[in-house]
Amino acid sequence: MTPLMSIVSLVYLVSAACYVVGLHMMRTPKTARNGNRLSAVGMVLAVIMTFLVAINKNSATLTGWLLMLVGVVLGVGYGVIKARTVKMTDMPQLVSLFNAVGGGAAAAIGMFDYLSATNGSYLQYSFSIPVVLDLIIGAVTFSGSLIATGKLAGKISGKPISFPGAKLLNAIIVLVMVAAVVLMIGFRTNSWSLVLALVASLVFGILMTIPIGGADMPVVVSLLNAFTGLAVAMAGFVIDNQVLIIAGALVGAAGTILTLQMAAAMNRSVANIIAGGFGTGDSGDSSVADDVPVNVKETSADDIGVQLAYANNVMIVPGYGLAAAQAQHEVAELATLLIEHGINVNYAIHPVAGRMPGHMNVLLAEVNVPYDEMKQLEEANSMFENTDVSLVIGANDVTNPAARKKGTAITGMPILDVDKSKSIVVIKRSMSTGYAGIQNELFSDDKASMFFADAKKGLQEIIASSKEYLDQ
Amino acid sequence: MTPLMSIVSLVYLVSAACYVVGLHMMRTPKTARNGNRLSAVGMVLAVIMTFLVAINKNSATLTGWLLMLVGVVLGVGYGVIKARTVKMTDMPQLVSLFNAVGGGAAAAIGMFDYLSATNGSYLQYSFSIPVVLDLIIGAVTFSGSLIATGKLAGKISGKPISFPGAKLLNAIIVLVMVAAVVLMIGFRTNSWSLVLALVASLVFGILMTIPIGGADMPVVVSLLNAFTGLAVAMAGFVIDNQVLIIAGALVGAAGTILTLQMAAAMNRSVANIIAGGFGTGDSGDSSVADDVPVNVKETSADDIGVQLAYANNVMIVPGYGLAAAQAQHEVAELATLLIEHGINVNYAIHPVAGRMPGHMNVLLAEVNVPYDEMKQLEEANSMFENTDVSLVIGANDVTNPAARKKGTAITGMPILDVDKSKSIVVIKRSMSTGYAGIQNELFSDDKASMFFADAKKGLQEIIASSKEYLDQ
Amino acid sequence: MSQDLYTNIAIFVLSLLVGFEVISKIPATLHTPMMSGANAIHGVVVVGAILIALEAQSLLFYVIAFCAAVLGAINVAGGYVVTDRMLTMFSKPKAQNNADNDKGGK
Amino acid sequence: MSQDLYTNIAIFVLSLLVGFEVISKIPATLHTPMMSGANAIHGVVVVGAILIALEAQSLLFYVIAFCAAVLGAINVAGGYVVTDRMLTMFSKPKAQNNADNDKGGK
Ligand SMILES: NC(=O)c1ccc[n+]([C@@H]2O[C@H](COP(=O)([O-])OP(=O)(O)OC[C@H]3O[C@@H](n4cnc5c(N)ncnc54)[C@H](OP(=O)(O)O)[C@@H]3O)[C@@H](O)[C@H]2O)c1
Ligand SMILES: NC(=O)c1ccc[n+]([C@@H]2O[C@H](COP(=O)([O-])OP(=O)(O)OC[C@H]3O[C@@H](n4cnc5c(N)ncnc54)[C@H](OP(=O)(O)O)[C@@H]3O)[C@@H](O)[C@H]2O)c1
Repeated sequence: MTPLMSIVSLVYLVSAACYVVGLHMMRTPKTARNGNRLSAVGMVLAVIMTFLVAINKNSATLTGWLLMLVGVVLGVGYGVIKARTVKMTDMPQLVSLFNAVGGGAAAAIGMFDYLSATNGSYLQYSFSIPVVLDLIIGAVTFSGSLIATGKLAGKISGKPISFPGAKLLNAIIVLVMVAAVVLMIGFRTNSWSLVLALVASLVFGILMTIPIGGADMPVVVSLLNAFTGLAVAMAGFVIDNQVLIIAGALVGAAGTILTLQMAAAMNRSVANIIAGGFGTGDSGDSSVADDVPVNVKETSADDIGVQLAYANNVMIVPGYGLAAAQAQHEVAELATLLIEHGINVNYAIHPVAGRMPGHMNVLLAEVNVPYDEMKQLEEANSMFENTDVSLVIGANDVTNPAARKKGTAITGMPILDVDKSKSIVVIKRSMSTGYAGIQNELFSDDKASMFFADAKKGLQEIIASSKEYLDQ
Repeated sequence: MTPLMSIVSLVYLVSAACYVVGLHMMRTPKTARNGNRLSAVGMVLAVIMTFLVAINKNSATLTGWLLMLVGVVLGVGYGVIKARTVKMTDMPQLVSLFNAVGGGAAAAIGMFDYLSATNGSYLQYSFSIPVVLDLIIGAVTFSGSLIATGKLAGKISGKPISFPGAKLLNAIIVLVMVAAVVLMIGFRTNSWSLVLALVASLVFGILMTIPIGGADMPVVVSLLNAFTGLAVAMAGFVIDNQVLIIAGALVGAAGTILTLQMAAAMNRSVANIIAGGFGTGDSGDSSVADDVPVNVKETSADDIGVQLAYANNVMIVPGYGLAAAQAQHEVAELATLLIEHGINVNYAIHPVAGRMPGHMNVLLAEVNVPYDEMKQLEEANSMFENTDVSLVIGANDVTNPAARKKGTAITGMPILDVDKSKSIVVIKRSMSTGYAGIQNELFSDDKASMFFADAKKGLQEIIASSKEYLDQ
Repeated sequence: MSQDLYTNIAIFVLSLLVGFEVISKIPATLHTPMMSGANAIHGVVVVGAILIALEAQSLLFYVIAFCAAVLGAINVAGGYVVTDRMLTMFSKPKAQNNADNDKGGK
Repeated sequence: MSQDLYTNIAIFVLSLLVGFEVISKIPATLHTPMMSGANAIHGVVVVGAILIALEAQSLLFYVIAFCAAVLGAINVAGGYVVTDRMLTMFSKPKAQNNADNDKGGK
């Protein structure tokens, strides 16, 4: 190795170590931010080294240099601006978009190198296998992640989309992919093989993602993220660059484990999620509501105001409905009001409340709820006994005692033991079900009363009435 | 690479993966044993591959082959027999011995390769640096681990050994080591440089270990274990063998983390341990006992028998004294007796009770105490409130409430909250202190009474008296 | 198998092992930021994009390389920035300065 | 730097990272068996011992190689066996079959 390449290779190793240590530091909130920054430092090092290599090699045309620099500047600009301006709640779709473009870039590298080698001869396996994997995986994650982005953003219906003949189409596409792979690996190079592989992979990415419900998208994005990692590692094999191999394999493996953990936190299996068709509801449509069962008590904002004003300990239990109604500001306002009057207010955060991991934390952090008021599952459960009023806002499944019984859709999921508290107030629009599509016995608990309203409007009314009683 | 070397290299990778996954599986008791076996399978693969390489290379003399085979067979035989026949409680010193020989083997490889290259010329840094590190680290761990073995086995006094001029001698030895390193790396090869480096390193290993108290040995062994890993990795650089590099680096890093955790569990720092001079006592010598303070209640075997016979929940709190007295059989006998009469018996296991990590588990497992009766710190602490009698057997520091105060030798160490139980009985020989050398207020607690006896004899008396009352 | 290929395979396997081990039980709250952080890391693909751009000599290749550069750069830059923003939510000190008011006034 | 040396360094660094990550919070009970398990792994040094033995051509080298072979073999064989023995203590099913007696008889 030349001295320059020696230095570059060693610095690549240092940057790889930065990614690993950075990821390690992201395990706990305290060091997470510095971990991400360390990882970014490693990335900057890797890019600088790459420029050194490029300058030293001096093989590029002026056009090549210009296009590359313009491309990088454009990409960085777009990425940074998007990342800076996106709303907190829109972050998941942005992550998915960034994942899509990463897959796209990996696929492009595969295309470039396959086409460069296309002169009608046979390829060596050590080149053709990674090139094909790079192309296929990259293209699948590109189109798949774009669909996921659309679903998360609500631009594509979150409902699992299925159509007659979907299975057949899927089978055909898989066959085409296999054929294209065989053509690329076993036969003389040919740009049409490439086009075939590319198109089939793009279609496959779409077909794989559309039958999955919007609520399962975070897990799907995580899985595609791991895929992109693998595609990048394959690109590293193709262009013989080790930092790509290391970082790609790292993300491929870490992303896989993360996906398994995310699925486990939702008490689902990854296979079950990919099979699709679950999470139809998102319960956005309250017209599907059952009739209100007779044994459910209704209550009013006024009554809730009294209860809160005379409570010592209030626990707020937020769920998907809070996010759907964008009522986080109202929650914070109510909490501040109560705290100012000497009432203890805490939040019981279920790990899978909402529609993405950490959804509730994100929402509440946006309105500056202190981290230590957000009680995670176990701690919250130990507090319900001393809670005077539990205010359940747009949460359903995460409080459903059906989880403790056998044979329900959520059996075995740990839940928030809201039923231990002295009084329960539930704010939701109707009796309709949540994500899992099952009725919630909690609502007919003796201590529970329902306030049927949109979370935002309902909270505004409750704030108004609480003020009255607090200021008396 | 030849096809054979390709296969060998790939299988080496597989075996490296076995070590990693095996270590991973050792994180929890459930999978630990299979983890170790997986790791062993990887090792067998690596050895088979190495024989293939050796046969294929065909460079050895007949003597070489014979000596190697005889050596391996002898080593395997000795290792297996030792490992099979050792007493449970003697295992730590055996691990330390195995660590010593590993370091010795690594050093021997370094010697071999340095001497092979000794023809009065300069060495390349890429060879001389790893060779020197291999030699020095290997020799230090060899002699250091042997001293640790001796201390653990009681063949060398467990007391920190220090003598006038120790610091000066240390400084001289370090200087000699540096000189030898400079000679080997910066000058023409010379077998005397090697001898110098070797002797200095061996002496250094001894000097490093003798000032450390016997009770700190497990941490020292763990540290030396990590060192051996590094030495082996260096040997891998020297002979350009990647499975050595991977496995050595793996153990070097994992061993370091493990050492830190072990030290943390004892509420010490590694630096503090290496500095030495702590853990003088081992309190084997009860003549150093203070006078019995007036406010300590003494009790008799008879009285304890009554208490136990009429208790519902008994918690046994074992400590170093139980191990010192080899009274584990008596404990099990007493527990079985009580359980047969419908009394709940559990064991409160403090992580650093005794003199090695897991000491109590090892002892109790030897006499078939079921795993689920051994309650770890937190669980045990939640049970003391409902405990009628806590039977503290030869434990001292791990129950000492001084840990909750500031400025004592054990401040901040989590302890077993024995004082929460309704009655406390302490069996020890005198009022003398434990490892940390400080008095224990628990003994003068209103609810506590002392039974001064050797743990084994005392328990035999208690068993006899309990039988009487239980059979009434 | 060439020595180079073997080196790459060894590095790939070891990196997979690191990846598997680096994620241990993570609190669910951190799943999204962690995923986003990993997403930023595969933005390293921009390194590959830079390298191929310098090999391009004709229109088709210019176009592909340009696309790769833009896409890779979006991934890496956007990835780190959005992760950092997500994580600010965890490092925020008590922003509600009236949250700790002493009891009373009711 | 030669390509070989670089490969070895890369493998060394990655293996260190794997080692750091593979140990997470371990219960104290497992510290000793885990240390012993790691100890067995560096018994891989026997591979090195085997390889050098085949280069030996004179007395001194025969002696050193023989020592390395014996010592390495003790480490690897003894290491795995003793670890396995330690770990039997954790997999033992309830051996006291009267431990679960129902209450009464007192
Ligand atoms: N966090 C994740 O990563 C994730 C990802 C995928 C799936 N999931 C799943 O999502 C579920 C989360 O549980 P959850 O309790 O948070 O939500 P949920 O069970 O889906 O219930 C949400 C409730 O909010 C109500 N709601 C909807 N819009 C509202 C509005 N504007 N105002 C007031 N209420 C509104 C709905 O009832 P109405 O229609 O009657 O108002 C619905 O019952 C779990 O089953 C989990 O497994 C979680
Ligand atoms: N587990 C580890 O890895 C490890 C390693 C190194 C150090 N340590 C340290 O060791 C200590 C362990 O605490 P511990 O409570 O188990 O032990 P300890 O505090 O050392 O006390 C042991 C007690 O047992 C008594 N004893 C000794 N021989 C006895 C016998 N034959 N019969 C009855 N009693 C006997 C002694 O008192 P008498 O002389 O009055 O009988 C002594 O006070 C901690 O300070 C820990 O940090 C632990």
